[in-house]
Amino acid sequence: MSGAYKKVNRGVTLTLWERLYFPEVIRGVLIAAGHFVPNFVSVTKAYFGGKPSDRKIMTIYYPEEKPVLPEAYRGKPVLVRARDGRGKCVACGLCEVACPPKCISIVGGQREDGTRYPVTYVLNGAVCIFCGFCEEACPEEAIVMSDRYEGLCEYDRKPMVYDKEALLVPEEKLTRRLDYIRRRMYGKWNY
Amino acid sequence: MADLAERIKKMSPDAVASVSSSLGQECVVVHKEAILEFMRRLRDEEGMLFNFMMDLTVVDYLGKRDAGSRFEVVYHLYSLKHNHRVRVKAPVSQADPAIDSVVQVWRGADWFEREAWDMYGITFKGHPNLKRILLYEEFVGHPLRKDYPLRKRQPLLGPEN
Amino acid sequence: MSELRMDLHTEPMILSMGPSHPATHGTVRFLLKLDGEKILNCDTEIGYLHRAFEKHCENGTWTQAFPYTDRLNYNSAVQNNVAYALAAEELLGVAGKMPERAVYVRTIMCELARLADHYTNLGAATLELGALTAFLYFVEARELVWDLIESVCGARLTSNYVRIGGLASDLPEGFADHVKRVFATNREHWRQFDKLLTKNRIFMDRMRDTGAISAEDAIALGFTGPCLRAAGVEYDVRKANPYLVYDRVDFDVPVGTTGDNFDKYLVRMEEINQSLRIVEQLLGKLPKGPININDASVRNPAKEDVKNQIQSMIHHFKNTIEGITVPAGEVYVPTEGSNGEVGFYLVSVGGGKPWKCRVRPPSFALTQGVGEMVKGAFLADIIPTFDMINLIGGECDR
Amino acid sequence: MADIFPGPDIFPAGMLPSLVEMMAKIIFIFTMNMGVFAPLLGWVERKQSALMQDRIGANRADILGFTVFGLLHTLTDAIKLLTKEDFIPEGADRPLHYLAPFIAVVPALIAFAVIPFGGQYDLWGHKTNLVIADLDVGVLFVFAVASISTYGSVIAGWASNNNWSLLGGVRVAAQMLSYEVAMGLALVGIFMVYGTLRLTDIGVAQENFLHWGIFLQPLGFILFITCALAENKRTPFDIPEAESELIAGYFTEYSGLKFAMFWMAEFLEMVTISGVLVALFFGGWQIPFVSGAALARLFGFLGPNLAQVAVMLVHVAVFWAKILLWIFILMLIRWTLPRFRYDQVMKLGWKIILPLSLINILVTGLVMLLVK
Repeated sequence: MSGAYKKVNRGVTLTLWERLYFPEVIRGVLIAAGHFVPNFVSVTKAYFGGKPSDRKIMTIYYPEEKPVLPEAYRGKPVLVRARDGRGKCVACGLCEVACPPKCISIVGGQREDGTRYPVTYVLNGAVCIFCGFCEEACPEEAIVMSDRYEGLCEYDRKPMVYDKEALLVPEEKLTRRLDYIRRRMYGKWNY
Repeated sequence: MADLAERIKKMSPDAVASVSSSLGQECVVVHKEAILEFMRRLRDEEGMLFNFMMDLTVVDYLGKRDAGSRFEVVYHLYSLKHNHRVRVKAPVSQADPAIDSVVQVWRGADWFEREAWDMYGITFKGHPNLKRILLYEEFVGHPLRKDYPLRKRQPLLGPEN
Repeated sequence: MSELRMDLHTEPMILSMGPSHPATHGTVRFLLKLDGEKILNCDTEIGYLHRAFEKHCENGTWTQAFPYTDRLNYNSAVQNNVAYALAAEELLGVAGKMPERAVYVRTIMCELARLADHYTNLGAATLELGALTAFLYFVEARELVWDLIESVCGARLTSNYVRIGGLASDLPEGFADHVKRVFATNREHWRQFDKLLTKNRIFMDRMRDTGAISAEDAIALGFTGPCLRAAGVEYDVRKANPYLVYDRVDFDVPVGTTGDNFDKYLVRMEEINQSLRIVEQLLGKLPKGPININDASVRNPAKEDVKNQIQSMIHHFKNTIEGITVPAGEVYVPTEGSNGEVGFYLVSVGGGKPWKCRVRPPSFALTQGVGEMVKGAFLADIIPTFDMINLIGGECDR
Repeated sequence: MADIFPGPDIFPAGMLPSLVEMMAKIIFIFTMNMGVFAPLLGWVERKQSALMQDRIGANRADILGFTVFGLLHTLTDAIKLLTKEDFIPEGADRPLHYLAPFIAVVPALIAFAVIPFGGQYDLWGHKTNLVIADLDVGVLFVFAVASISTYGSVIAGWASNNNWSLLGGVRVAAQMLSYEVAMGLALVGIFMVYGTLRLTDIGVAQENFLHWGIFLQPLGFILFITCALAENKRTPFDIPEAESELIAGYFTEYSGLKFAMFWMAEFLEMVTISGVLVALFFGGWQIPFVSGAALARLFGFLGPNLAQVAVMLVHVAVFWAKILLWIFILMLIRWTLPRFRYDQVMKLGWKIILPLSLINILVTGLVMLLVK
């Protein structure tokens, strides 16, 4: 296709008017004021009763307003607890192997009705890099990347090592991510 | 493009040990003694004009090959005018891991060779200041060698007292 | 003046512009010998962000190397993922059999990553020259592009989006008009940077004729990317040996003349425009269809197949546990990263683990040139020169 | 005792009312500058730069839930800077290191003594002149005091035993010297036009709008602003404390209260410069097209004395409003322009501004000859 190497016009010759420092001080100040005035108006409007969306400003008041996260967002990996209360994980150990920094360790066991379940499931949150390989490896869709990013940091590493109870999340809360996986990631029509 | 490898072989038959091309890429294996002269010709010969030394690295074939050619210094060259690439490989033995430095041919090779020394312990004869570049001076050993254990601990550095 | 200097007993001041210094926003150390403000000698010390990338890759399977490639040039992570995937697919021999949509989406994500990198770099350069407002406009433009990348890959920086033989996920619904909205604001921002900086006399005084490098020196030192093109050398991997769908898109490649900081700035500003153009053209012709290769020995099969067919389950387990079996061989595939040529040299001796996974780091060669570009200049000239080569600690120290 | 006290003209008969008036004015200016403006500028700088850059800016510090637009952040700054460890680096020259911030702060405050923030009013038979020290050398006093603050920065740079501060100190010395010369010459035009150095007379002379300094001396105005920015070490002339080059220039080794001093000095200097700017070029306390007498008639219904008080308040308010406007503009410049390089600042100072100010003087002289 067309398109080739194109010389960049560095010969930005300054007219005498621009050679003086003063005019582009004014131009810079006008652009900055151009941002200041509408923002100032919109912030005061939003402050006195207006909706936050009135603000044209980029940043948000974080704790009060939360950002809108896309479906693909990879937050803390969590175990899915089915509607009947039992975890869907069958302790096959694929996520343990697939995890690049090796932060998962499982001890499997068998319930009396013959189904397998993880006796202990430890995921070291301090080592996890949120890459999503465990979710990709799990054949049972038992471990999934939730969109939780708050409250993950602690002052020491011990509480960051999550055991099974800390990881289990009921399925109702994860429907958005589960159906995203089926639709966008590992669905049949993707092959 | 296979003729490029042939032309290189004709250019200096004594230096070239073997020539191959895989997945559409030319590869030339060269004796390490003749490396400097060979590289100078690759850069200056009319049909070659490899004016870019894109990358210099070392591959450690411990266990896969005999000790005589355990290491292999790999140069990736590119010619701007002819828009073709070549991969020059120079096997280096475990007993005497040294090869001539190509800094006189491409000034860019300076840091790449220092990194190769730092990671694999290949000394480049004629290099202006061959010392470690990525690791600290007191580091013991060459980490990227296959016999360097993954979890080896280095001696702690600290004030003498 | 010189005879005055003769009897004036002055000795040069040794100044260490150390690893933690506001201007070395990577982690690099300049040992400067100063005569007053003039730099007599500057030797650069890198390696502060060395994390043994190659040792990690050699001890993980072929797929487990992807999160490590994110952390190379962390400003444009997707480009490293794509470069690694292309090299691995070349080794596997499936490079030609990739589905159309996957190739298109990879090119789109590469260009979005290039946008994010250029915004970051130009922003950091203006910040260090003192124009804080221009910095924040750059950051705002980058924020919008990061939102795009986050909506596709799931993370703004560590994208981990590409897999060998396909992609992790497809584009979200409504991606095209999200891009249209973002690009409209970014073009408006681009006009404001241009007005604020390009004709700004102070900015030009600081950038013009500082950190200049001639074409011969640039080639000898192994420069690639915007810094090489600023010196007037016409070399861009997307044009020299096109990969992905760069040959089905028309875009220009800006080239400078003198190779000083102002040229590098202009080249990057123009490349932003070209990347916007490329993404819009690609979105126009984005084909439907699958995004992963339908070959279970390369790419994990769909989840339903894993549950229902024993063949897919075996492949799924084998690919995850032992890794994809890549036939023995070696390959070097160059791609155009935002800083220069990013090539992966992969060596496989058969089996699930790479034997050697070497990345050609463009900022490694560029940082080598700083010592030369800055000799004889003023102390304050290190700042724009160092900014304009856009050293990324992760990529230079690996 | 008598020889200790200065001459009789400062203390006319009946010292008490003029003493009270003097103290009132000093307290008013001190609280306005040190108490209100310095902390206020801390907030203005944060909030304004935020809104300019599409951000929200300071809004977190709150008392009982009221964040008051982030104004309380200056309170938290004060607490932080007071409680931080006041660290003197090892090997530094202790007394000098301790002394430097004071030399930097005090002149900035003193310089405001000469600037009139109001006209002449007779309140209950007592004529008052709203200026602390109505010196007839006026503007020269401002230059003299401003150059003293240079010593503060240079000593700070030298005494901190740190390469970066040394470079910062050297740069301060070079920049301030070259720009004080240029600043002095830039204002000579104003002195020729108004014929006096006394700021109050210049203020009175600017009663009618067309006699404002900016119309009579446009080139002088541009040169003065450039030199004032350089004196105040603000972008684009902030090379002594260029964050990206010299970490924090001459006050790298300062923390706690002494750092607050340098920070305060910068803000006070900015207020003083806006004060001089407004007093010389923008008619000080004058309101365009509305003279003091007209205002007195407007407030006539309040009775003569109260009318004068009302006029005084209006004039003072107008003066401070103009200063705020100019601080806003200086802040805008601060955030948008990149920084010069060291030699470019020198070249600009000696090769462009100095000759231009000499030409300005020549042209003003010629014009005044023609007009006469």
